[in-house]
Amino acid sequence: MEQKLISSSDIAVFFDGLLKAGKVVVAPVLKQSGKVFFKPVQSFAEVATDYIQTAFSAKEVVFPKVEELFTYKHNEDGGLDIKDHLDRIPETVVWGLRPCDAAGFDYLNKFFLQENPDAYFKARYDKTTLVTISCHSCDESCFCTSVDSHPGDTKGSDILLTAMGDKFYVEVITAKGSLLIASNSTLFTSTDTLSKEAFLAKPVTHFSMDEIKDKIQNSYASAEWKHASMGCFSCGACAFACPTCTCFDIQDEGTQDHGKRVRCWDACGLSQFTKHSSGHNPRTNQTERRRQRLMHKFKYSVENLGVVSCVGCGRCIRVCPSHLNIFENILSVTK
Amino acid sequence: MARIGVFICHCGENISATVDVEKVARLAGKLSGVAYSVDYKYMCSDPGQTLIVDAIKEHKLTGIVVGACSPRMHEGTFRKAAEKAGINPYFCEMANIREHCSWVHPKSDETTQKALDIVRTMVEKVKNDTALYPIKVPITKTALVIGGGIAGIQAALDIANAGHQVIMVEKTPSIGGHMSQLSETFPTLDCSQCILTPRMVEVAQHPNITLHTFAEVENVTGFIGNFDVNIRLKAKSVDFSKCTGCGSCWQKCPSKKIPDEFNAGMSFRTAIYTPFPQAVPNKPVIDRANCTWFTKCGKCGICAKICPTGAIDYTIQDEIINVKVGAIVTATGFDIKHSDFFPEYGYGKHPDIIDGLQFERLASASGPTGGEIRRPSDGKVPETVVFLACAGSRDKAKGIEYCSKICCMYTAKHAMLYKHKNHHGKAHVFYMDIRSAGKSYEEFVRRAIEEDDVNYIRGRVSKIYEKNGKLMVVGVDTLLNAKPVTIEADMVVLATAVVANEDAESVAQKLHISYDKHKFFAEAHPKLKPVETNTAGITLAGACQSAKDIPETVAQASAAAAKTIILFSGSELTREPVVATVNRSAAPVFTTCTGCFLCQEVCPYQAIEREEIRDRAGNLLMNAAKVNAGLCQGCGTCVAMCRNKSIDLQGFSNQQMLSEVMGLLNKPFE
Amino acid sequence: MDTNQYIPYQVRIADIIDEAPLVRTYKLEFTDKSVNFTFKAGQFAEYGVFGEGESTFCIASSPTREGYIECTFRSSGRVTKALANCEINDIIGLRGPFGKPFPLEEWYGKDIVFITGGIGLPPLRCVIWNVLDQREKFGKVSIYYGARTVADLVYKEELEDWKNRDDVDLYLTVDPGGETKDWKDNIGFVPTILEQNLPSSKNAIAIVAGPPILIKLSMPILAKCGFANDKIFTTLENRMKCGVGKCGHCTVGKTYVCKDGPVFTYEEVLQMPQEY
Amino acid sequence: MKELQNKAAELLENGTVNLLIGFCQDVSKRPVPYFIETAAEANILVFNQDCKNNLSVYLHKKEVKDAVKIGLVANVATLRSVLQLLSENQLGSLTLTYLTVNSGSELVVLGSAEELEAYVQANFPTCRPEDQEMLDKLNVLSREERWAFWKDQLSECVKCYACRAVCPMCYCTVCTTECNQPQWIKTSAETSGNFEYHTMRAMHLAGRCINCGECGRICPAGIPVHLLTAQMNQEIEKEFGGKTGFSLKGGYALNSFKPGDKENFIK
Amino acid sequence: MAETFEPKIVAFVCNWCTYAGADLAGTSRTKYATNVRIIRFPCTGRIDFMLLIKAFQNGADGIIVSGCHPNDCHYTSGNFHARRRWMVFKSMLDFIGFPTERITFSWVSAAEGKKWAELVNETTDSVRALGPFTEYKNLDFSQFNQIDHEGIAEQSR
Repeated sequence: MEQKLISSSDIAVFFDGLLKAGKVVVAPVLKQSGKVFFKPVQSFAEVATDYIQTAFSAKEVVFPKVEELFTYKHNEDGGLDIKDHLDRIPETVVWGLRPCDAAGFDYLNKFFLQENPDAYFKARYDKTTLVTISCHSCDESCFCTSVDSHPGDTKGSDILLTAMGDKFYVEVITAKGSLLIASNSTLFTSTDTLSKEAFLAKPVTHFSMDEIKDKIQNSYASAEWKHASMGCFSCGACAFACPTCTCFDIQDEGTQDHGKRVRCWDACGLSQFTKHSSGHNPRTNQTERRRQRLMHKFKYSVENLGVVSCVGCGRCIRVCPSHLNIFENILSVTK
Repeated sequence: MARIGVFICHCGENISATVDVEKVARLAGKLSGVAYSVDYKYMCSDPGQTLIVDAIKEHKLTGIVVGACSPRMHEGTFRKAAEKAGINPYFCEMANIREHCSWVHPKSDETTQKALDIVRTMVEKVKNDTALYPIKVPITKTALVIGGGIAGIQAALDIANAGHQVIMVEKTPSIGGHMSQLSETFPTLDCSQCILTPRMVEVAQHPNITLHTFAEVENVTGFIGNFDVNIRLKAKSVDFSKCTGCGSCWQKCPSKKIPDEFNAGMSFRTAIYTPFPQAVPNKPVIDRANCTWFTKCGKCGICAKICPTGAIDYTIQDEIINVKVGAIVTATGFDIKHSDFFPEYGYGKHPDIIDGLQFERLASASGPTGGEIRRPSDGKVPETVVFLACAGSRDKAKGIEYCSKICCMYTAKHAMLYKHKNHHGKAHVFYMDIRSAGKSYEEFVRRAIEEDDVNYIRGRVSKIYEKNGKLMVVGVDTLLNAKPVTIEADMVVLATAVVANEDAESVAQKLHISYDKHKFFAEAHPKLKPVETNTAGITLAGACQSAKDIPETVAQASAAAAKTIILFSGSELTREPVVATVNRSAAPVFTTCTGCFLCQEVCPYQAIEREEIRDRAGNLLMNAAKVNAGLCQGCGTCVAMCRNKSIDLQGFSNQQMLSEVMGLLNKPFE
Repeated sequence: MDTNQYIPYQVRIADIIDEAPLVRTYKLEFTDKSVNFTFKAGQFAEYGVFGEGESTFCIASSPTREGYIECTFRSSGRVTKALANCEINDIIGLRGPFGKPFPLEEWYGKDIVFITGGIGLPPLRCVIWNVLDQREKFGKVSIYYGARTVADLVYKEELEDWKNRDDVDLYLTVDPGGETKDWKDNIGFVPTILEQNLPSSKNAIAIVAGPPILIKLSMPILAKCGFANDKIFTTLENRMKCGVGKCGHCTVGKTYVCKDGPVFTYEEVLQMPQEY
Repeated sequence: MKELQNKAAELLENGTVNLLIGFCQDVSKRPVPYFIETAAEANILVFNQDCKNNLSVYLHKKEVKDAVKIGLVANVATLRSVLQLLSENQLGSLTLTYLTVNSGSELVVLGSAEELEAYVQANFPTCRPEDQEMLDKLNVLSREERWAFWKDQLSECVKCYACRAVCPMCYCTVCTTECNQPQWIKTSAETSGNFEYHTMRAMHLAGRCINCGECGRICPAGIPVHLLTAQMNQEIEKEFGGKTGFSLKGGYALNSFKPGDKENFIK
Repeated sequence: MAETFEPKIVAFVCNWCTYAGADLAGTSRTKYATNVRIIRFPCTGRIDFMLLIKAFQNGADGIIVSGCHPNDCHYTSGNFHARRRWMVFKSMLDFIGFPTERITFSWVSAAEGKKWAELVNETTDSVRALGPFTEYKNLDFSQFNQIDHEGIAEQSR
């Protein structure tokens, strides 16, 4: 891993260079709703700078809310022509995501590729470079430091930028990252490792994973789950905003003659998620569903993949219609 | 995928002239799910149908689309064919490529393309058809006749004579209706009561007829063959089982100054009364609004004291009885506008300006003057009488565009009757046109003019005013180049417009039948169903549907009776299974209906009921809507109302309609 | 292409057998003969009707009988209804095989006890055939099978065939009231019949599949016979979409039924939260 | 607040209610819906301007229905939705007690549906000014501009169905979005599908929505969905009269009619 | 494009009045534009607004919705309910910026074969003037993986 510096003024040059190079650049954009979204942009001018967290995570780039698996069309000889469109995916740079989102990519990467690699995720991930920017501010929903991460975490990023006054401290973490730098290397100057601490936000730490890991083992039966879930409306807001939620649904759109099969986001909190066509529903009530979601993040994924699948971005807290608070819940059930 | 057969009809040249039927058949054959496709000259012909039947069998078809004429034409034909071939008839759909395509477009590729699209749409529908089975409904072989006028009487007697039970409801204390008020009837001038009363008596004595006078229909639920009717028996205050009709009560009744409805307000009756001497039943009732006992709580009571059989009972209350009937004949009759409707003709204030009905009473032997024509104001015999043949009718300004139909004839009759009774009197008739279509009607009018020299003046009367004891009738004679005419009259008779009863609207709502903007009840079809209403099992008789004279009324009454008897000829009725259903499924779901019952209000037929869904232990789990297939007529309004698609309409299901739309557009007009 | 698990094979419906009300068996052949599709007993596949979606059920035919596969399903939801509307020669989609099979090899030389009801038989039929086709490799084979009514029994000919084999003990039953006049076999619920004809647990494997209630009631009886929990196998059927442990629908706790299952020992099942 | 807490405690104590739905606060003082079963817990209750959630939604929850006797801490919007729900034959199985705070910031306890109705009618709210402002702004835009506006907004919808989940009027056990025979609404959150979904929802709520504005407030994508129904309600009130969540009789504009209804748009 | 453009028009009609009216147009050989495709419903009350949306989504350029005149409804009140629903639906679409001029609501009785023909012609002309209805189809082209969509666009023609 190498370190570099770039002046704030050159950032724009570098950015527009990426666009010129024909890459799709996805960056945070402030919309009239007052919320910030990741959008493909045409110039650095569009990029939002002053925000704590985007409304939705950047996972959309590698795991879009609607992914077309393939199109099908009946042909003359009674069969079907089935085409996927993996070859159409463009080179993409995700700009300005937060370290927590990047850490999310790290998890997604493990989840989708470790076992039964997912062709669509892979195709997109391979063509995607993540340029992360460290957090200089945070709010009471942020809790990355509670889940083995921090505002300057390089986990998952290809490049991490940290604003230091009039310049940016650039950590090039991966080969993808250095390729990107190489595309316009003259803008960068090398430097030795600098301490970012002074320039980073200081989110409250509510707990540490080490203490949680054991306590959560036998939390399944905890009575606190009911309190933690009674307020839950069983919508998918938290899951859809979450950088690590991966559940999806597969649907056909079209007729028996021609159409497409898409996969779209689904959420384990939605009441119909586990429902059989017979009407039998293994997880009938919200307590079970919310428990499944939280246990998955803090227990199951640790057991299955060795990593906690919550990155402390706090989105689920911000978007929850009834302000259910994930870290409070975790604390209460591990009491 | 289904195995559908497509059958394209040439209809001789009718379709093939503008549509390339071979091409349609060929391309239809390529559609997914279509296993067989063919065109033929006449699909509806016997060989055509045989072709279909054989094809279904040979190619194991699961459904068929017949590309031919409008379903209103031959759907039945081809569904029978499908059934004959052993598949459920509701797997047969018609693609209307004649009325909707070949006949309305020129010979062109577009036309052919459209035909193909229509076929494709129906193919998509058939794919989603489901097997349906006719609904059988039992029939209660009792008829309800509402109204005891000549229409009701005729219908009741016909149905009763056919051996079925009849319940007759009449709101006044006696049957007979308007006809019983008439003096003599055109064109034969025979005495109205003489021909009517025997019929009234026959009704009263008929073993199959149950008569409820002084009663009204409270509400009607249920459906054809199974109506459930509540009848309000208004408190008569007289126990008919005891009353002998001796009449001593009303002779002694002290409150004698009540305008007599029967005599059109030209005489008075008592508070306890029988409407007229020949009333059926000939037993009195107390008009509580005018009876001292009821108005001055407990004073009087003479009738009770006087009654030899102790039949008077002031404590009797209205009673609601419930009857089950299979059919309803609506014969609620009509009313006429009264002279106060004509401010320009003396504000209806002048006692000697009367309406036709009042004149009938004057001319009637049983009337207030014993049949002598004397004017109300001073009882003098009028020397000059002016008749206005068209008072209110055919007058947009008055809001009545229609012709009241009977006025021309009864005006001629009135003029005659007057002349017959006062040979030297003068009778003038103002008319717009003389409408005397009908057997020996024209001759009748001519008699009035030629033999009884009634003076007919073609023109309208602009106003009537009083001048030294005379009524000055000012009009124009349009035949004498619009020369103004003024006639000094002693009495004026207005042939006022025939209108619907004032309670017609509420009656219609009780019966759930539709009515026109004049509140006359609407027939199901102006030409082909002039007797039926839109509500199956309810028929119309007489002037409640539109102005009619007696022979027409009687004819329609018999027709209504015939319809009822036809319905009663079988023990059950078979209905199209195009009805709505609310989904039901196994536990734990039971149904997706949330029981908001917003569908209940939109149903025009009260077909949606509440069902309580309980678990095995009998605990109430939910309330859900349920459709009464007998009531449902299949309009589907509830289906579009239902937010989460818990109600669906068989034959026009969501799946079917949606796939039609998809089928139409997914390969748009290739 | 084969790296992309979401692209279905195209299979042609070669034959249709109506097993019971709403229950059908399809015999499927690959349109592309070059496909070499190999699977093991107990694995499942995703069967898709294009435009409607995919549905999950076990492969009901045996890997020992090659060149085609069979599936048996009851039409209940959107996809299965669409499937049921298919006709011979229609093309449908097939993805798979997915999931962990039954460890047949480990069972060589052992007695096998099949306990199942209703349409719990199709997932086991595959194993049964597999076992019968290598009959010599196994010990005693007994099958306990029942359904609500006689009509609801599936694979009627095969049941006959198994009944007539002397190397198979078939205990056939229908629920009380479900019998017909000429019904010769048992009447009563499967667990009851099991209780009346207890199998020996000595060197034996029990495989239980069917409605939850059947599983629930059979387990104590098997325990009574002395079957250890790891000697009892069952197969779970959760809602599935992807079949490869990604979509999350089938998760029970940390377990993805689609890739960690559908075959589990009763021991494993007991480890999971009761969410299946 | 003490007053509210005491009353709540009392109601739970004397068994008037088995379950009380109110608000507590999380570490960062955000109001969180809270379900209280014992008087002891009552002291964590809060009720202030931030307590916007329409708690009546929870009345559809099985756990709540099972408790039968329910206390509800409610603002006027919530009370309106309860009225509307009662008029739609919901909540029949529950006995409800309502605790609210009136304009004079004093505690009001409503024990019966009639009291509820009276209170709501006496304190009937008008359209929130900020909403009205938005509506007016949108209504003066050209058709194309409005289309652009909504297209941009709806493109962000991820179909998390939070708007549906927080809506007391969306009580269908199975929503049209979940009907798949036929599939009415695309499952995927493509813009056209979102358009379908939101039009459908707005149509289903037109004349039933009680304008609590929750759906708009909580939308994670910040889409002002509540404006759709707010606009519809105003149209309906203008054309057919009648207010939603105003009386127990209800009176749903779309399942009634007048022969003389507006039809100038019909050829 | 514009001059050769032939709009696709879907007509949602009730069985008793407008469908019969169209039949009458046929029997009296009244000629009209071929662009219209009729879908038959028992009653206007049955017409679900979702179907209109679906029609547009699946490529309709214009829509006709027609049924019995008020008071003529075969089911007495279906069209009254429909009328309210349309009114609300229309203002709904107006508010969301949907080009409602592409929807023609009408009453056509069983006797008005001529009116039907005129209705179809007028609607066809007006929609032809409006041009193809792309706004709706383009909705999805604005999203993230637009590349894919263009792909489909090519591939599906």
